[in-house]
Amino acid sequence: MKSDTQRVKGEALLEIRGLKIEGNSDGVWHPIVKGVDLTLKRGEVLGLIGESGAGKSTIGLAAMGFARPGCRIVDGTIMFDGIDLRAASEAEKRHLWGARIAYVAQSAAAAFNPAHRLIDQTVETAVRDGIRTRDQAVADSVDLYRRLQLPNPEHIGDRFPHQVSGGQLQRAMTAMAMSCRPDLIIFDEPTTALDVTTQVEVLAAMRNIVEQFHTAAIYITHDLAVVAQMADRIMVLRHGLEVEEAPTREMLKEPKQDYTKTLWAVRSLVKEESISDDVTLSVRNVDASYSGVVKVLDNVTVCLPRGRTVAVVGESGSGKSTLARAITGLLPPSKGEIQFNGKVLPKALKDRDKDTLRRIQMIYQSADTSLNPRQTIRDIIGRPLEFYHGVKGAARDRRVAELLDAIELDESYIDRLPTELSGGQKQRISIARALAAQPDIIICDEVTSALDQIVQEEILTLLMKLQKETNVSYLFITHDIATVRAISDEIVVMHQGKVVQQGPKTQVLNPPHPPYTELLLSSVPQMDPDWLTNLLADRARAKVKA
Amino acid sequence: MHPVLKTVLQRLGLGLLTLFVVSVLIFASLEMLPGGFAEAILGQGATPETVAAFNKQIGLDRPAAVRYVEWIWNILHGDFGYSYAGMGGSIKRSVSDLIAPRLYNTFFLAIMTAIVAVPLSLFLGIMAALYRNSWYDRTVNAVTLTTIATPEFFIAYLLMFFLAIKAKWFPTLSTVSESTTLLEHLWRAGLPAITLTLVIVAHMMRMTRAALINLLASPYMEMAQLKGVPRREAIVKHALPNAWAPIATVIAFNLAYLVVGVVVVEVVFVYPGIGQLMVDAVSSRDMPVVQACALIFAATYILLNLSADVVSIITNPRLLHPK
Amino acid sequence: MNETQNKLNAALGQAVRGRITRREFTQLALASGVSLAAANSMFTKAYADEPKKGGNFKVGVGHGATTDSMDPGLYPDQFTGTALWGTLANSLTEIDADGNVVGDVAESFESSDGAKKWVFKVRNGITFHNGRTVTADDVIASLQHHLGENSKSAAKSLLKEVATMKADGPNTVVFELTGGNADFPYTVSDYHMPIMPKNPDGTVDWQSGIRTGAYKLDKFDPGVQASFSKNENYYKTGKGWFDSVQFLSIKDAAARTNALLSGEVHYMDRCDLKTLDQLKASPDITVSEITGYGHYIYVMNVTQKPFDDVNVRTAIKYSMPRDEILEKVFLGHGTVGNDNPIAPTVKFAIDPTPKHSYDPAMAKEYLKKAGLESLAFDLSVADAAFAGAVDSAILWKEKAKACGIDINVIKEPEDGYWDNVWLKKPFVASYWSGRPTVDWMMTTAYAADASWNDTFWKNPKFNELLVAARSESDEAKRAAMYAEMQQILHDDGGLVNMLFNSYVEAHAKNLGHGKVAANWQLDGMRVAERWWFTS
Amino acid sequence: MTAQAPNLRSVRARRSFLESARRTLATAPWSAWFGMIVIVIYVIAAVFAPWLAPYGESDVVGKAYQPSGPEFWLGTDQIGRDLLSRLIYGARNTIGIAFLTTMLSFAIGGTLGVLTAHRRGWLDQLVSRVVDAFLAIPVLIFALMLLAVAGKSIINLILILALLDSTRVFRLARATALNVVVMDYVEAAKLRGEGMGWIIFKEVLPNILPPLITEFGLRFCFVFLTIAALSFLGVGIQPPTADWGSMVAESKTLITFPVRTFPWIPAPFYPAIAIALLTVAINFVVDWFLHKTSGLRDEK
Repeated sequence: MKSDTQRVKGEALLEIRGLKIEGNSDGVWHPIVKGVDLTLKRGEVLGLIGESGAGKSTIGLAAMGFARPGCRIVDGTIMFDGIDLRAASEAEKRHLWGARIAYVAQSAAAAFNPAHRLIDQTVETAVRDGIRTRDQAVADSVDLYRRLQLPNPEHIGDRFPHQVSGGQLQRAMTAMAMSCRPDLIIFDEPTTALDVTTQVEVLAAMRNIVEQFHTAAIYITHDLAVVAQMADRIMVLRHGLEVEEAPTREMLKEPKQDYTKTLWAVRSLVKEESISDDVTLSVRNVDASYSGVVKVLDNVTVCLPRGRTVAVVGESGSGKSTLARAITGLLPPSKGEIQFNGKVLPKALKDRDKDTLRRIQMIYQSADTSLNPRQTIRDIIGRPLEFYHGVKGAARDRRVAELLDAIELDESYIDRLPTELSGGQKQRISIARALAAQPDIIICDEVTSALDQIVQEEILTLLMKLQKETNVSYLFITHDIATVRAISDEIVVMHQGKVVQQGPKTQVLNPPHPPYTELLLSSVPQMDPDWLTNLLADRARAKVKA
Repeated sequence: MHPVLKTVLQRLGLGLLTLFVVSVLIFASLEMLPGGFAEAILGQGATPETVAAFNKQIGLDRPAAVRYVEWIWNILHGDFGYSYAGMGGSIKRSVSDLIAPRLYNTFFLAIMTAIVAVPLSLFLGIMAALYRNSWYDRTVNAVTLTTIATPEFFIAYLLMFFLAIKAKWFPTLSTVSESTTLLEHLWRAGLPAITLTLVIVAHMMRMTRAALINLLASPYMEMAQLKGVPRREAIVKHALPNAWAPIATVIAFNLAYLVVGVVVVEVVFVYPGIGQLMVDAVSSRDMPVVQACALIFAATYILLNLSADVVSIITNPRLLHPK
Repeated sequence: MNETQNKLNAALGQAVRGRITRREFTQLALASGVSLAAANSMFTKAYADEPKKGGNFKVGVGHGATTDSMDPGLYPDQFTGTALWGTLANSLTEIDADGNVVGDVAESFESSDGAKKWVFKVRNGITFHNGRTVTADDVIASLQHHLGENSKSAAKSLLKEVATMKADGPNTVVFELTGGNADFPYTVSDYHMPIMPKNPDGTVDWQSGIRTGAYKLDKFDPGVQASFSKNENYYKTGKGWFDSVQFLSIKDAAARTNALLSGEVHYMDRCDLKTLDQLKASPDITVSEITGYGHYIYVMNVTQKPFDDVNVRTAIKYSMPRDEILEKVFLGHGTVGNDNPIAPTVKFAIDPTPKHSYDPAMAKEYLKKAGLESLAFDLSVADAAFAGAVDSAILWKEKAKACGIDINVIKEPEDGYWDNVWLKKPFVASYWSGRPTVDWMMTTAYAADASWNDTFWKNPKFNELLVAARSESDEAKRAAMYAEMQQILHDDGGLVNMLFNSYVEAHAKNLGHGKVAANWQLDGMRVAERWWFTS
Repeated sequence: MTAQAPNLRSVRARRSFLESARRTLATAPWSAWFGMIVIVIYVIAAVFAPWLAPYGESDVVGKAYQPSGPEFWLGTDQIGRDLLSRLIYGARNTIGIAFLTTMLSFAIGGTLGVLTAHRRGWLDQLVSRVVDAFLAIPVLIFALMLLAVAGKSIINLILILALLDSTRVFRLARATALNVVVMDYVEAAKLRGEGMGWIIFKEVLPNILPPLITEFGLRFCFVFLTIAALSFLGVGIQPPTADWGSMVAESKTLITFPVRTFPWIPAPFYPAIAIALLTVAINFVVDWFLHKTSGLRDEK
């Protein structure tokens, strides 16, 4: 159905040569994109991949002749179908945008205007540019909605963005991009914010419609497995420069550059499974709800052995973060009990003594919000030392330096503010803060999901090293199966507040699976360009069977 | 119950509570004021006997708590009571009669000003957001800043000097009465309205501009741009509908100011509004009038804020059309 | 222009301001070699031609509050006084432009029994606005309104010497006083005591505004305005020229000035002295200035330390730079005081000696007599006492330093000043609008038992003289007694009379008027009755 | 062990204040520069008033309305005091009073706002209701009443204006603090078992400072405008204290009849210009500050 050469045969639609873009921070211009060439033919899909800061989104927008405020295109040419976009006036570009070049943003929830109905936003460009009358445009949108497999295509357009789920919004945005039948669509990380099971549907719908209308596309992502499903060719970017470019299959089979190879590396990190019966924390038949109405935890039972890692996996809304809140006492359970080191843990935070609090520490998903931006690293790591252990002055500083050493950061970082650190470094500081308390348990709530893959690997490796050294237990909450595979000893699968499956890693990851686990595992994109095609075929077959 | 209705009812309930607190606060302050109505009205001519006679007649010789309870009981029955000033003889001046014409004048001026000021500030604010950092934006910014930074009465006197005395376009006095025709009322209230417009347009325009500029960075504004929507249309169609909530709040605040905060302008232009009445009543310790004015002011403030809340709700589909 | 001409012009100015009479002017003119006819024509021209009827006269008054009432017992100030008394009503008697008491509603009055008994004859055929004839009963009811236990009237204390009031026939009222008072006719000229129609139940109808005056009340918005239209049946001929009159309460001086400049009003009281020169320069405006009975004083409580020592009091009196204050704060609009509350224009007034003027040496000497090297005290002031009270106090403070006196000026709230500061704090700024007779002024503020004795000064000799003078019929003896009283007050009293203020008022050039009365502002509060438009 | 304690401070000293200030200032636009220069001049005038002013604050040194000349640079006022000296002392009094008032209102309103945002519950309800009531009463009239109750001294003026102003600060502080108290680092502090004092002053307060500082600048300006209005209504600052607000109010009639003691500027314009200039200057700096700390712009 899809081959590397089949569709790539039209004339060049987009040609970028020697593109250089600069960004401004604090009044200083520094390069973001340092000379990139790119060619895209009609109907071709090019995947742009790289870590954050690689300049892939900037290039994607530059392909429209657009630079975000604080950025400027300083050199190079951008030719779109014979039009020089760098020389084009604002008015000329405005005429192209939406009509001939369309953009699909990462977060549809933010990119849709909350004040207008979907249909009005979908047809806006087509109607304003006089491509269709409003009635025609509406009818066409309904058709697009249907093609994108949106439920209730006749009426979904009457809804406001907040009334529609994330996956549906992303498809609606694709419909909006498609409404003028553009020659080129820029997809900027369109599925990054979605759950895996939703991602499958959206990817399928997007690929389908691009093929149907023979639209050229630039697909920007950090996820190789995803881009493998979508792109004809892949270009790997790093620090604003091209690392390598090749047709998808070639690229997957034999990446040439070392950097490209490291992108694969995280998948290879696997922890030896080790089972233990020495339970430090056990959650028993716990129910919890916000404001007493909706049950977010429904009869949840989870055990955490000492010195081991239990991964709690599930999609958003599955109750996995609520479980963490119940354990920490932020949300006292309405039913059931939690035992810690053989004793029943007081339900509410304020009833727990200081030593209990010290023994259960937590690391958050976003280090940006979990580290006080007004405190230096010295204060952040030093505070638990002072608070729990009464270590003060030079002794405290020495201990902070040791902890920095333990998390593989130079002690020169001690007087920096969190804003002066990278995402991975911040997450390390969070870990050091938790370690400073010398806890029995660390609850890790999606600690790697905001990080690039290579950084993720470093953090996970660090966590494993620390577990070996201190025998701390991790309750590792995540939605990412790859991470689960890498770090856990046991796995708890949660869905809609219930525990679907619990057991040692090998047992859970290998068939037979309960239906939900099956769905979850099968939805994780694989590094195989035919994975999506096969999966859809499998599911269609299964449906027919049922 | 629809969430809008629920919110409105909830706010109304809170508003009533606030009114009650206001009445207690005002009553307590008045009680603490040195001197009483009799001393105030008799001025230099007060003697202990006349003061005592006065207090007895008005009922001021009874304990404060009794008077407060009685007053609030009457208010709950819709009776604002009688001004102390008329209590001397057989004709009592009811507070409602005293306040009604002045309240009309105050609302007249407020509405007149609002009709000019609100659209003007929206227009100026939208233009400033649209052409931000242009010479237009900077000029409007500097001018409005200066009007904010200048004492109100100073602006009033300057306008009076130039527009009334030099140019003779407006009268210097804004005295109006019930027999004043609508046209003359408009003409006489012209200068106060211009003064107030200058003062409040500055605030509202700056807020409109700020609210819009805040939104310009949001992803859907970038999306609108990338859909080829022209700047002007993007601001009006995409940013403005989302900016109504903060704009409505600041408009409500300024409209409330037009009703409750214009005593200085009333004094300068001799406009018989409710602000002067309240200041007079405070200085003569005329409790029923002060209380009634305070309640009207507080109610205006509460109702306007409530309207702003309602605007925020109905312009926000999240609240108007919950999932 | 020669010297004579200058002199004459100056005299003419004096005449217009009411300082000299027509006869005096004519004599001066004749003496300067001007013919009688020419002198007359000059004079008439200055006063404008014959009064003309018509016009809508608008006055901007710097008083008025929403609490103002129709009850004359409660008239607080110039607004109610001028509008609701001077325009609308008449009292039994009135003070004419020369300061003499003449009949008004009363056609005549005479005393007997050592001024203990007074007989007033009500003018024949005088009617209220509703057409009813004024009778002796109306007069009695109107005055009775201020008496009685529950009266809140400011005139209550004025009338407390009245023992009985009786009607003797429809047109005669007989007053029996508790003691002799030769000045009783002056008392009943007061603006709190207009004659009002009697109700059938014996009370008086003060509410409706039906009075006897030159204008009828159309509408009264307290604190805003009062408007009137002409009373065609007014008993005085040659008074009340305007078709309609409107008084506007414009409390802000700047607003009042602007209203006059823009022609919104034709007359304003209480001009802002700071800008008076500029106002005078306006082509359509005339500024008039009358030194009245009113005086700006600072009063100390002589029962409190350190003011209980007469030497301290005298030192303080010598420390005040009155001339400089007059010049700087009041820009020369007034006459410096000499610690005598009786204005020079009042009958029996004297100028006591030695003159208390700024003299650091004398002040120090008296301090020494009091056994003090230096003196420090608080002075409580607010512009509510009189405009300029604060500035004057500050200037005084500056100059008193040279006398070894340290004055700590405390600016009190204007609001409630008369309740909380006056009569309460030991040394305060105060104001008396003055009284037309020595007795009245002294009885009101300096007699031992005066309810407004704001110096708490009780001098036995002074009080004896006060009572004795009331029933003394020999003018010369009475004059001597009054002179002695004024001297005692000057030497011993607790008042520092800074100056007699001028009524500085301004009006449009097209207004004509006769000699201007000095007893109150706004031509004795009767500007609407007495003035006219010349064009 | 102790002997080999690494000398941590010397490893990487915090960027010196001067250096970071210099870096920040380098990026300031002309309007911010203008504002800062004006503010610095004003502060110098305020602090060194007795040394800078040619005459005393309330010394009567000349005749009324003497024109400007070598003796009196800006001329004299209605009772012969040197206008320049009055203006300089006015800076001291006006800025001093406004500063104290604003500080106090922020101390009250800021602390209460953060406290209620953190604690919520009945305390929040109670304080919010009382604040609502205060906000519903017109500031000028309420200030007038309270001043009459408490007596008109500068101390009372400062206390009352601070009290009334603190209600507005409270609302802002509470609203911004509500955004901060839900942050993970506050939750982390709670989980650690920290007390309320630590959470309020160490975790929340430093993070709501930018909007509060911005508001501080604006409220600061409103204070002397309020004082000017109060002076106009006759309850301002005690003379002979020179204060710009009362100085404008005192010479209000001069607007109609411009008395020019200086070639082309009528006398009442000096204090008015002084107020306007400072307000504009502060606003310029605040705008720049806002721009730097990203657009948090709340109600006025």
